[in-house]
This record gives sequence, C-alpha cells and structure tokens, in this order.
Amino acid sequence: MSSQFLQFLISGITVGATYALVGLGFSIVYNSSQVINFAQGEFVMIGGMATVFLMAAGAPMPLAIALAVLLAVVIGFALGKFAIEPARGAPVVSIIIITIGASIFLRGAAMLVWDRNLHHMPAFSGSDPIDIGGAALLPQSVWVVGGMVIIVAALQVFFSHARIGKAMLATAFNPLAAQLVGISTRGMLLLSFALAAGIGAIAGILIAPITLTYAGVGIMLGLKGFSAAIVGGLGNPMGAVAGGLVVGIAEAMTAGYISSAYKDAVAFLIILAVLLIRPSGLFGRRESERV
Amino acid sequence: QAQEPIKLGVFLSATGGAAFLGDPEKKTIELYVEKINADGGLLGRQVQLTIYDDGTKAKEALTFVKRLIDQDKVDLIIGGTTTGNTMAVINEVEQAGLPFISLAGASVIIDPVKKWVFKTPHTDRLAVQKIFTDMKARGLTKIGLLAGSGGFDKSCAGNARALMESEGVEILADETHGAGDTDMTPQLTKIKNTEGVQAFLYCGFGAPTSIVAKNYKQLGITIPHYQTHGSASVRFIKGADGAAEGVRLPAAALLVVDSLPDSHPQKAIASAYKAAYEDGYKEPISTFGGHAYDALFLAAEAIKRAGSLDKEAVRSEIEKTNGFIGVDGIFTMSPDDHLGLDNDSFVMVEVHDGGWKLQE
Amino acid sequence: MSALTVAGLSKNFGGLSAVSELSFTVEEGQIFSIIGPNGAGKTTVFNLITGVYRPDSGRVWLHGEEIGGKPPSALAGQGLTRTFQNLQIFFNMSALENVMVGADRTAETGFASALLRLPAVRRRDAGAGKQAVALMERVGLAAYLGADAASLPYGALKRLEIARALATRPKLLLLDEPAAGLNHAETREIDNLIRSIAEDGVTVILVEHDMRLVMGISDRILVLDRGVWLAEGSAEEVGRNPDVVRAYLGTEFAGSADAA
Amino acid sequence: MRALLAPRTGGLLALAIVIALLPAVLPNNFYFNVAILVGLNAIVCVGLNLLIGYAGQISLGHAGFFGLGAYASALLTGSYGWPSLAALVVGAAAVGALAFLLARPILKLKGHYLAMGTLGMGVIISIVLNQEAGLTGGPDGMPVPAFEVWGWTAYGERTWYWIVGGTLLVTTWLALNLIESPIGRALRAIHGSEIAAEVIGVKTERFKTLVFVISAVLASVGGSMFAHYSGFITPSEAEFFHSIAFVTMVVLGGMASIFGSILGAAILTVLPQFLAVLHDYETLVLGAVMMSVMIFLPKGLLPSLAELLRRRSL
Amino acid sequence: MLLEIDNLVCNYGRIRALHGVSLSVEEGELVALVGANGAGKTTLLRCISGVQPAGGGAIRFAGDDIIAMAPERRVRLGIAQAPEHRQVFGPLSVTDNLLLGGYTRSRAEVLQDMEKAFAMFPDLKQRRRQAAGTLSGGQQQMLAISRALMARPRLLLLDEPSMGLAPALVAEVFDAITALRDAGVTILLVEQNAFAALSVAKRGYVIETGRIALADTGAALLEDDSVKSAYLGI
Ligand SMILES: Nc1ncnc2c1ncn2[C@@H]1O[C@H](COP(=O)(O)OP(=O)(O)OP(=O)(O)O)[C@@H](O)[C@H]1O
Ligand SMILES: Nc1ncnc2c1ncn2[C@@H]1O[C@H](COP(=O)(O)OP(=O)(O)OP(=O)(O)O)[C@@H](O)[C@H]1O
Ligand SMILES: [Mg+2]
Ligand SMILES: [Mg+2]
Repeated sequence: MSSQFLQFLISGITVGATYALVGLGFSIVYNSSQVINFAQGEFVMIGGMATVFLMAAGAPMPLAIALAVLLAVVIGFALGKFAIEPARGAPVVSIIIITIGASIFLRGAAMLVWDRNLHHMPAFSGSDPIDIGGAALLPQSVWVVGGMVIIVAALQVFFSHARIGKAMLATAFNPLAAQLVGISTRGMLLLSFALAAGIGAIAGILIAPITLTYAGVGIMLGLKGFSAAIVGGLGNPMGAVAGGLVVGIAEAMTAGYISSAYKDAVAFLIILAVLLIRPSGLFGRRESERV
Repeated sequence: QAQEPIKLGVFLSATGGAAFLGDPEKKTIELYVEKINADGGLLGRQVQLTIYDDGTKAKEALTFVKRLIDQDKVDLIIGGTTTGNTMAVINEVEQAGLPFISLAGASVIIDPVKKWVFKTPHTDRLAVQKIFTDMKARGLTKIGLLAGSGGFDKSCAGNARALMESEGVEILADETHGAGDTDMTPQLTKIKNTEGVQAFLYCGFGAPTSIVAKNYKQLGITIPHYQTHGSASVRFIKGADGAAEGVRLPAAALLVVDSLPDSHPQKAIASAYKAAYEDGYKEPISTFGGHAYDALFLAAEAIKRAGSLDKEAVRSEIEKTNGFIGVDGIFTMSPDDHLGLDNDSFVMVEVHDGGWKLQE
Repeated sequence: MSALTVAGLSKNFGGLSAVSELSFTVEEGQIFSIIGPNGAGKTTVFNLITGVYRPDSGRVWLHGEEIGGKPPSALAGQGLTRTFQNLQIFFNMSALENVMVGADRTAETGFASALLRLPAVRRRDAGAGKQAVALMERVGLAAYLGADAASLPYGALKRLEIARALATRPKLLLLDEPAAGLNHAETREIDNLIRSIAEDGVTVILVEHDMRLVMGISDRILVLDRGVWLAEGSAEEVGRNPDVVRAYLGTEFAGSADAA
Repeated sequence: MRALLAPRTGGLLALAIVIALLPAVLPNNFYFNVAILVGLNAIVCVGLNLLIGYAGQISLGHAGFFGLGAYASALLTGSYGWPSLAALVVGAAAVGALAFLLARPILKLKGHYLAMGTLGMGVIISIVLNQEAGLTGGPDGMPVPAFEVWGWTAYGERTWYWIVGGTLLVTTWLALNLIESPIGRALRAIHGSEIAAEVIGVKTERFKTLVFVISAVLASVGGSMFAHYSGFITPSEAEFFHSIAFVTMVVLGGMASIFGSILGAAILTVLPQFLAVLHDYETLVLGAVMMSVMIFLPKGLLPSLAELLRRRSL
Repeated sequence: MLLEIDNLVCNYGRIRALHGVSLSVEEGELVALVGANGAGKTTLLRCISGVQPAGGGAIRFAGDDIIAMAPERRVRLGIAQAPEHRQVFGPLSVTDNLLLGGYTRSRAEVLQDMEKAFAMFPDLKQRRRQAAGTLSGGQQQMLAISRALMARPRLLLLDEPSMGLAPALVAEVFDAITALRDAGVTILLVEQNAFAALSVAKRGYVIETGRIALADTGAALLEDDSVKSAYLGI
C-alpha cells in the first residue's frame, strides 16, 4: 500500500517536473511581455529532435546537447526578432496568435528538415531502476527533477536579484516606463525569447529519454506546461514548479486511486478548483493595480 | 495517342495524432504509384495520384473526400488512416458510388458490409483473438489491460472486453492513459498489485508503446507482456531502450520476413516491399505501410481484371479478390467479407535481442 | 435626511490600517470635501463607499438605507456613482460612447428587444446619444464629440469621467481629484461645473488637493490623516485648525480659505 | 446612400448578396461543402467574437460547446429518435444552461487565467465525449441522422448551403443589433474597464454571463448543424485545437468586428484547401501565413484593412 | 545649448499634435512649459525621450542629433523623465522601482541616491517594500520623480510633478526642484500649476495647440496678461 503510494508519488513528481520545466518557459516570456508563447512546446521538441539527429550524425552527446540548445536559442531569438518584435503594441491576443502560427510553422519545419518518426535518446546514466522503499525510480527521473531544481533556482535568483531580471519584469508591467528608465525593451523581449527557448530545449533533452521525441511531442507537453505555469501563478518560476507538481501528482494519484480514464479530466478539475480559490494561481501576484 | 490517366484519390493522416500510421502509408503509396507508372501504368494508362493529408481530423477527411469525388473526380479512393476518419466519409463514398479501400483497423468499417467499402488491415479483433489464443496456449487466462485514449487503442480494448467471455479470458484490471502521457507507472502499479493477474496486454501505438515497456521493466513486473500490431515497428524496440525484450505481439508476416521460411507464400512479396521501402526512404518499414501497399495492389489487380474504370466493375472485381497475396496476408473477399483476411495471416512475434523473433 | 452616513468604517491592507474607525455624515445637497495628506485614505474611503472594496468593519447608509455589501452596479442604480483618481476610461470606445454607457441604464434594456432592435431600443439609443452629447458639451468636451477616447488628452479624460458619471443621473456623486492636471483656468471651469451639479440637487463628495477649489466650494470639509479622522468643519474652521495646517496644508496655504 | 454605406446595413446587404450570388460561381459540391463549413465556422465565430472581441473575455474552450451541440443532436435524434429541430433546440438550451452555470465561477478569472479556465472546461468536455464510448462511440465517432423537419429532409450540399447561409445572415443581423444596443455598449465597457462599468451601473457579472451563454449557444447550434450536415461526428470536434482554431479565426478576422469574424472563418477554412496541394509544406506555410497576417495587420484583417482604406481616401 | 528643438512635428496617426515646435534649454537652466489640456506638452516630452516618433524637425542634445535614437540610449546620454500619470512598475516594490530608475548606473551609486530620495519623501521609505501599484496617488507621484532622479540625469523632464500631491508636498516638490536646479541639474518642467512653475523657472514657454505661442523669462510671463488670464486664473 505505502510502496504503491510512493510509486504514484514518484510518477507524479517525475511527470510534474516535466511539466514544470516546460512551464518555466511560459513564465519567462510572460515576464518580459505578458505574452503566452504557445510555441514554447516546440522548443522542447527542437531540443530533443536536434540532439537525436546530431547524435545520429556522429556528434558525441555533450556536443549534440550544446548545439541543440544553441539552435533553440537562435530560433527563439529569431522568433522574437522577426515575429514578435514587429508586432509590438498589438493586442496581446494578436501576439498569442502569432505564437500559435509560429508553433505550427516550427512543427512543419521540423517534419520537413527531420522527419515524422519517433526517435529515442539513450538515458544519461543507464536505465536500471533505483529502489526506494519498494517503489522504482528511473535514473533519468532524477536528471529531470535535478535539472528542474537547478534551473528554477537560477531563475529565482535572476528575477528577484539580478537587475536585468527586474528589468525584464519592468518591461512586461510597463514598457513605456521601462524605456524611460533606459531599459531596452526590445533587448529584454529578445533575451526572454532566447532564454525561454534555451530552457525549453534543455527540458526537451532531459525528458527525451523518458518521453521519446518526435515532431509532435511539443503539443501536449506545451499544453500541460501552460497549465502548470497558470496554476502556479504566471511569471513566478516557483509557481511553475508548484503548478507542474500539482498537475503531475494529481494525474498520478487520480490514475492510481480514482480512474485512469478520467485522470486528465480530474487533473483539469483540480486546476479549475485551484483557480476558483486563488484566481491568480498558487504563487501568482495578487492584483496590484488599484483604482 | 495519350490516354486519360487513371485517377487515384488518397486521403491520409500524415500529420496529427495518427501521423505514425499515416506517414509510412503515404510514403508507400507514393513509392509504388511511381513504380507502377514507370512500369507502364495500368491498362496502359498512367496513374495520376491525388493525395491529401487530413491531419487526423474527421472533418478534414470528409472535406477531402468530397474534394476527391466532386473536384478531382477520382476513379477510386484509398485512405482513412483511422477508423474515425474512415467512418466519417463512408456515407459520402456510398452515395457517390465509387470503390473505397480503407487503411483503418476497426471491424465496424466492414461489419456490416457496405457496398463500396473495403479495407486491408487486420481488424484489431483479429489481433486480440490471436493474442488470446497465444495466452491460452501458455495457460494465461487472467489479464491486466492498459489502453491509450485514441481510436485504435479504445477499439482494441473494446474488442478485448467483448471477446473475453467467448475466449475464456478474464480482465482483472482495466486501465487507460491519456494522449501524450509520458509516464504509465501508476496504471502499471495498479495492475502489478492486482491479485491473480497472469499476463498483461497493452493496446496502443506510437511513443506510449515504448514508454509502457520501459515502465513495465522499471516496476520489475515479470508476467508475460503482450502488445498489439500497433507496436509492430522497430521504433518500438529502440524507443524502449532494451525494455522491450520478451514483449509479444501479433504482426503481419512482413515484420519477420527475414526469418520466414522460403516456402512461406508471402515471403517473396514481403521481402520485395521491405527492400523497396527501406531503400527508398532509408528508414525501417512498419506494418502500416503494408496496409497501403495491399490496398494499392488490390485495387490495381481489380482494375486490371475489370479491364476498365467502370466503377461498378472495379468494385465487383475487388469483391471477387481471391487468394491475393499481400503484405498483410492472403486476401479472399466475398460479398459478405470486405476484408478477406483470417487469423492465420497474423504471426506472433517476440522481441528478442533487439529484433523480432517468430513464435511457433 | 442625510445623503450618506458612515459609521466606524475600517480597512486594513496587510499590516497597514488605511482607514480606521471613520464616521461622518453628508447632508443632502451639500458639497462635502475630504482632504488629507497623500495616502491618508481618501480614495480608500471612496472605494469602500462604492462597494469596490469590502470594509473590514463599519456600516454605510445611503439616504437612510444601509448599503453594505452591495456591488457597485447596484449602488449606481440607487443613485451613487463616482469618478476615479486613476482614470478608468473605456479606451476601446469613442468618447461619446463612454458617456452613453452611463446614460444607457442597461439593466432596463430587454435582451430580446436589443437583439431585434425594436423601436423602443432605437428610441432609447437616440435618447442616450442626445443626452451624452449634451453632457459632453456641459463639461466642455464639445470639441471631442467624434473622437476616440484614446486620443483625448489627460485633462479632457478627467472631464469625460465626470460626464459619464453624470449620465447615470446620480443623487450622490463622488469626485476623486477632478482638478488634478488642470491649470487654474480649467480648474475654475470645474469649479463652476461642480457648483452647477450641486445646484441641480446632487450631493457631491469631493476629494481634491487644490485648496483654492476646495476652500471655495465646500459646504463642509473632513480632514483625514493616516486613515484617521483629524478634523471636520467649514472651510474656515478647517483652515485655521493647527493640526490640519501641520499635517496637511503646510504653512503656505494656511488660511488660504480667506484668499479664495 | 450614406445609410447603405454604414457598416451595419451595407455590410449586411453585402453579405446577403454574396450568399445569394455565390452558388452561381461554385463549380461543384466540393466548393459548396467548403462554403458550408465557412458558414458554420462563421456562426460560431460571430458568437465568440461577442465574447472575446467585444466583452474582452477570452475562451479557449468553445469547441467543447460545439462538440456538445453536435453530440446532443446526434444522440437525441440517432439514439432516441427525437425530431431534429427539437434536438437542436434542446441541445442548445442545455449547452446554454451549462454555460450559465459555468459562467459565474469561470468568468471571475481574468486574462490568461480565464483562458486556462475555459481551456480546462473544454478539455474536460472532450475527455467525457472520448471516454463515454457507450454513448458517443468514443474516438471512432458516431453517425448522425439527416436533418428532418415536418417530413422534409435536408439533404445535399445545395440545400445545406441555403440553410447555413440563412442562419449566418440572421445570426449576423442579430449580433449587429446586439452590439449597437445598450447591451453591446455595456459589453465593450466591460472590456474597457470592469470597475468603471460597475460604478456607472453595468451589472458586469450579468452581462458577462449573458454573452458567455450567447456564444455557447451559437457554438452549440453550429455544432448541431455540422453534425446533421456531415452525418458523422467524432470527439475531435470538441478538442482543444478546434477551440484554438475558432479563436484564431476571430482574432485573424479582427476583434470586435462581426464581419471580421466571417472573413476570418472564411480565410482559415479555405486556406488549408489551397495549401493541401503543397503537401509536406502545408503546415509550414499555414503557420507562416498566420504569423504574417498578424504581424502586418495586428488588429486583424478587417479592422486593419478598413484603417488602410480610410487613410488612403484621405 | 544642452537641448535644442527645431521645428519639431509629431503626429498620432492622422492627428497632428505638434506643428513645428522650436525650443531650447541651456545647461543648468530650469525651463517651464505651460499650456492648456491637450496643447501638446506631454507629446513634446515623449518626443524628447524618444518614446514617440517625431514626424519631422530636429532634436539636438549636447550638439548631437538624437531624433532617431532609441529611447534607452537617450537615457544613457542623460535624459530622464518622470512621466505624466506616474507610470510606476505596479507589481514591483518601491525599492525595485528606484533601482530600475538607475538602470544605466552602478548599483552602489543608485543605493546612495536612494537614501537621498527617501530623505526627501519619507513616506516612500516607510513603504519601501510595498508594491508600487498599491501606493496612493500622491505616493506614486513621489516615486515617479524619485525614480527619474536615480538616473542622475543631465536633463530632467518632469511632466506635471505636482499633480495629485498634497499642498504641503507640492511646496516640498518645488523646493526639491529648485534644489536640483541649484545643484546644476538642467530641468524642463511641464506644469499646470503655472504660477509655481514660472516662479521657479528662469525661462518659460507657453504652448497652444501644438505651437509655441510665447517665450520669455519666467518672471515676464508671470506678468503677461494673456498668461495671467489663461493659466493663472487671475
Ligand atoms: N490595494 C491596496 N493594497 C495595499 N495598500 C493599499 C491598497 N490601497 C491603498 N493602500 C494604501 O492605503 C493608504 C491609503 O491610500 P489611498 O489611496 O486611500 O490614499 P489617498 O488619501 O487617496 O492618497 P492620495 O491623495 O495620494 O491619492 C496608502 O498608504 C496606500 O498605500
Ligand atoms: N494616443 C493618442 N492618439 C491620438 N491623439 C493623441 C494621443 N495622445 C495625445 N493625442 C492628442 O495630441 C494632443 C496633445 O496631447 P498631449 O497629451 O500632448 O497634451 P498635454 O498638453 O500634455 O495635455 P494635458 O495637460 O491634458 O496633459 C491632444 O489633442 C490629444 O488629443
Ligand atoms: Mg487618492
Ligand atoms: Mg499631458
């Protein structure tokens, strides 16, 4: 019984960490532009796919990973520069539609440049499960959770202490005032897209040994990552983590104890319930504008 | 003098949820239509291929079928990667009255029989039957079932439930997972902890097949592990990263063509297909492409026999298919069987040393 | 009967007591001003009265009827409305439409008749339009009748808010710094406008830092400091109160009531 | 003459003329089919634009209502033998009632959180349709009987063309009436500033609920008509991507522009048909087109074009 | 000449807000700009800061033409603005707002200046950690002014700094402005409180519907009849 619970918990945390890693990208872009970047899932895909294809082309794993992240960063930068920046000042929904267009475009490009097949990436440190109190844990899950912890800690420092992180937030809250204090709002936007793309790619690489990778892998992960970012409270890296874990654990526990057929439905019900109690997510900034 | 080409209409799910199936289907059709034309076409006429990608959406499938019929005025339609997309267009095809060969699994497509509708893949019902037979032969009658949420997955699981009584198999645990799920350990843990389960069956295709195998090994489950022909691709084995060893599944002979005895009737045709496909696309075959291969040549044979493109003539020639040796098996159709395959056309294979091993 | 009675009103934000144990009464037809240093809680009082915030404690009566807990829209139906210190303009509409929303009395429009655009709706529309034009002219925005709200300069937006509030035909009107950002000449126009509003029988509560305006126009003045009642009385009384001078007016403006 | 050029009457007239004359140039049933899909999407998008464009409340879950309408019609007529019209009306009423119940809690959320809330709602609906295979046929879908009223069966593309065209025209007319009325102004005021709308007497909750229900009902009606027209439905009608498609049509066509919605629906329905011949490049180009339109015409097609024209004519 | 504006034109879409404005500010000078609502004062400041593109004319800062320069580079050159409407970073704390005000400078320097700002506005010090958006209107105004000072600007643009401030504070703000002036900061001051502004300014401009209508010393403008009646309400 308790080892079963532990197993569900391990599953929930692994999956939750996956969602959290994807959700972090949403938070970063939101933090500089208040935009939801629906192409975030595609960076996860690009990270995994690029690594796989670079490795197939003979690159050693570390090099393949570095190049894949670099590729994602470049694409993220380009997305910001050529698609988002020219549309600045447009209503937020319009920009969201641009990101949806971008995700369709990137997926189409991935199918052309690479392929539509399923690819597998070897686990970083073997696939012999570790036994924890009767429950089994894959080493790759440790990589995923560890990667998430490191990234989120770095982001937390970035946004709450580094001035450039603050500048990014300021750009989102009030671009006019940001310009007036000498912040390059353009630079912040591009930086955030590049950063989010890079983190998305790292997420994609960390989870590829678990999820496998293919041109469409970003769709569902993007959706779940978005949910994680929202439930946790947009813009707060800790929020994305909390949100990811809430969604992941809710799914695992529902599948384990209630109904696997309705596990996604129950997870979304929990998300709704959280939002009804805390309308700006678990760690979201409370309404700070007043009349 | 230049003859009017034969117009072949195809709609497939080359993108979207069923892209794993639709992509090799599309590649197969493109490859072989080109070959047919290079060999002088059919009835001395070239085959003109019109192919659309429905993105795994039923609404799109219907629109493209209307387009094939009304706009492109094709003589024959092959397509419908998924059951839903096939079912969505059946009405239209029946009304227009032109031969249609589906590439989707479920038995509802041809049961009850519809005048113009045929299909080539084994029904998942056949697959489940084959699996149950194999289980019983090993003395396994109490099973745990896990299925995905897609059309194929659910239909397979549904068949398992429908057949369990007549086949004397008992489903003790019945679980599902969602689209895009990346971890099935909770479901598998439940099955593992269900008292009395002797074997495990997974219904699904794509990435989850490998994930299930991995989680299965991770949890240290040792009871026999069965999957379906949805996993009949080396990508399943590779993706599982060693965890697929020992997984059994029913598949078309194509999958183990190299280990078939030379006397096997399908050996020649299957090896030829395998060679052509792998040569043409530099990627391993899957059995899904085989469905498209069979559909294309069933149609080609029927057109040859009919000697014309008269729709009714072609249709009835398809229906009269007898002993056609395809990749999926040997087809013998009749007015009340628009599939024409039986259980024997499946072989049981087991993953062994990272490859397929034919079971007796 | 008094137009508004407030008793024991309190509101905390986190540890900060923005308004505490505040009581006052505004008589009908008065121009009643609330002044006090920045952050004294004036806007918060407005937010509490109009139902934008829920008080931690205290009660409010509008024309003798208790209104605690009602949403702002219900209070608007009872003749209570306001303008905002931090502008709340419908920037997605034209200036005229902004005022029309106030005049619309949307609660009375039937859904079906709106869908079918029955003559009653057309008449109502035309009426609201006419009323809005008249109000914009009254507040001095005749030049902006055809303009998008987003293109109006700041000072004009302040007046647009007043016009919109007037369009609801209020009995009690709360104005939050209507003269901020206006020069002296423009402030004088606002002065006249407020007087004429009051002459029409509307009770006005005014929050304003322009002492020339406040001292000249108010029937009664309440002074707040850090959320607490500091003084209340006529312009003269308040202007002479040493506590008020120290906390708020500064020496420069002491006794400026005489000047106005 | 002036009145004719006003967006309302002029637009309605233009729409009526287009609907009336289009059949003359549509060469075959396939084109009729596309036109019908345009119309059905437009009906949904007009409703959705009232919600998103006018009242400023985003929804990423309207395909759920579309799917519910479709399944209500399919089930009530197919499995229970109800008359089609009754099924459509009851389906729409039930969806309206559901939307009414959901509106209060969900519409308390704002911005992206509202997007999430509605998304979750839509996903749950689509999961139920997928899982309750006994009722809905699961992912494989279910057949829908033809639309029948008083012994007359709506059959074939041409008939459906007129039904959908007529419905679209009426919907557009009603929507235009609504947005020009005090209710329409109230909706836009809510978009502009909810708090300001409240203090001048607009019962914001009530109007948000109202417009949510209207848009849900229109989605349901669109779904019902689609079900009968196509004769077969699958749960993919209710899925998240379908919701996104609707929102994209609205935004691409132009927020707060009724005719923009129709144009958006038309373009995003027709475009994939053009792109279908590009095969492998199809998705790529579709994404690129979506991006470019929004980059160069950020307010959406119709409002941006109108602005350009106005600038020209000056 | 620190700032020289020559025949500046600015349009909002089809609406022309500035019809060829020319004006100059000398190093160390305090210049006041007064005018009615909608005259174009804010627009002019926006053009100088570069957040509103100019439609023609020239803006020279310390001799360089900056008309096409990005806004953030202008801040680095030394142009800071406390904008109309305050425009604080709502969800960020008071301290963070001030730190960002000194975005172009080193953190240590900014921390020093921050103490000075707190000394000028003790209210802000008290609410250091409060989210700026929840400050009262006047508190936000204090923050906006302080934030602009954090850049240690060569040219400080103030758009109605006394708006919404309590009378005692208005006096303090004007004291602060004169102190800055005396410390050698060049200031272009837009004010509705024309009397106060012209009293402390060396020179003043009167702007009417996008055109400079009058230019003279502050003292002379205070005596001008048309100014008296239109802006001083006398
Ligand atoms: N939503 C809120 N959250 C936190 N603190 C708040 C909030 N609203 C107001 N406050 C605090 O309450 C106090 C009173 O604010 P209020 O806006 O009522 O002042 P005010 O008298 O209107 O000042 P001003 O004249 O500057 O407009 C201030 O210190 C302010 O910071
Ligand atoms: N975003 C905008 N779109 C269109 N027109 C605008 C916009 N902003 C300002 N205007 C117009 O430009 C002119 C100048 O406005 P500006 O804000 O510069 O005036 P101002 O002198 O600062 O007035 P105030 O004293 O009210 O702040 C006005 O006529 C105004 O209507
Ligand atoms: Mg205030
Ligand atoms: Mg201004």
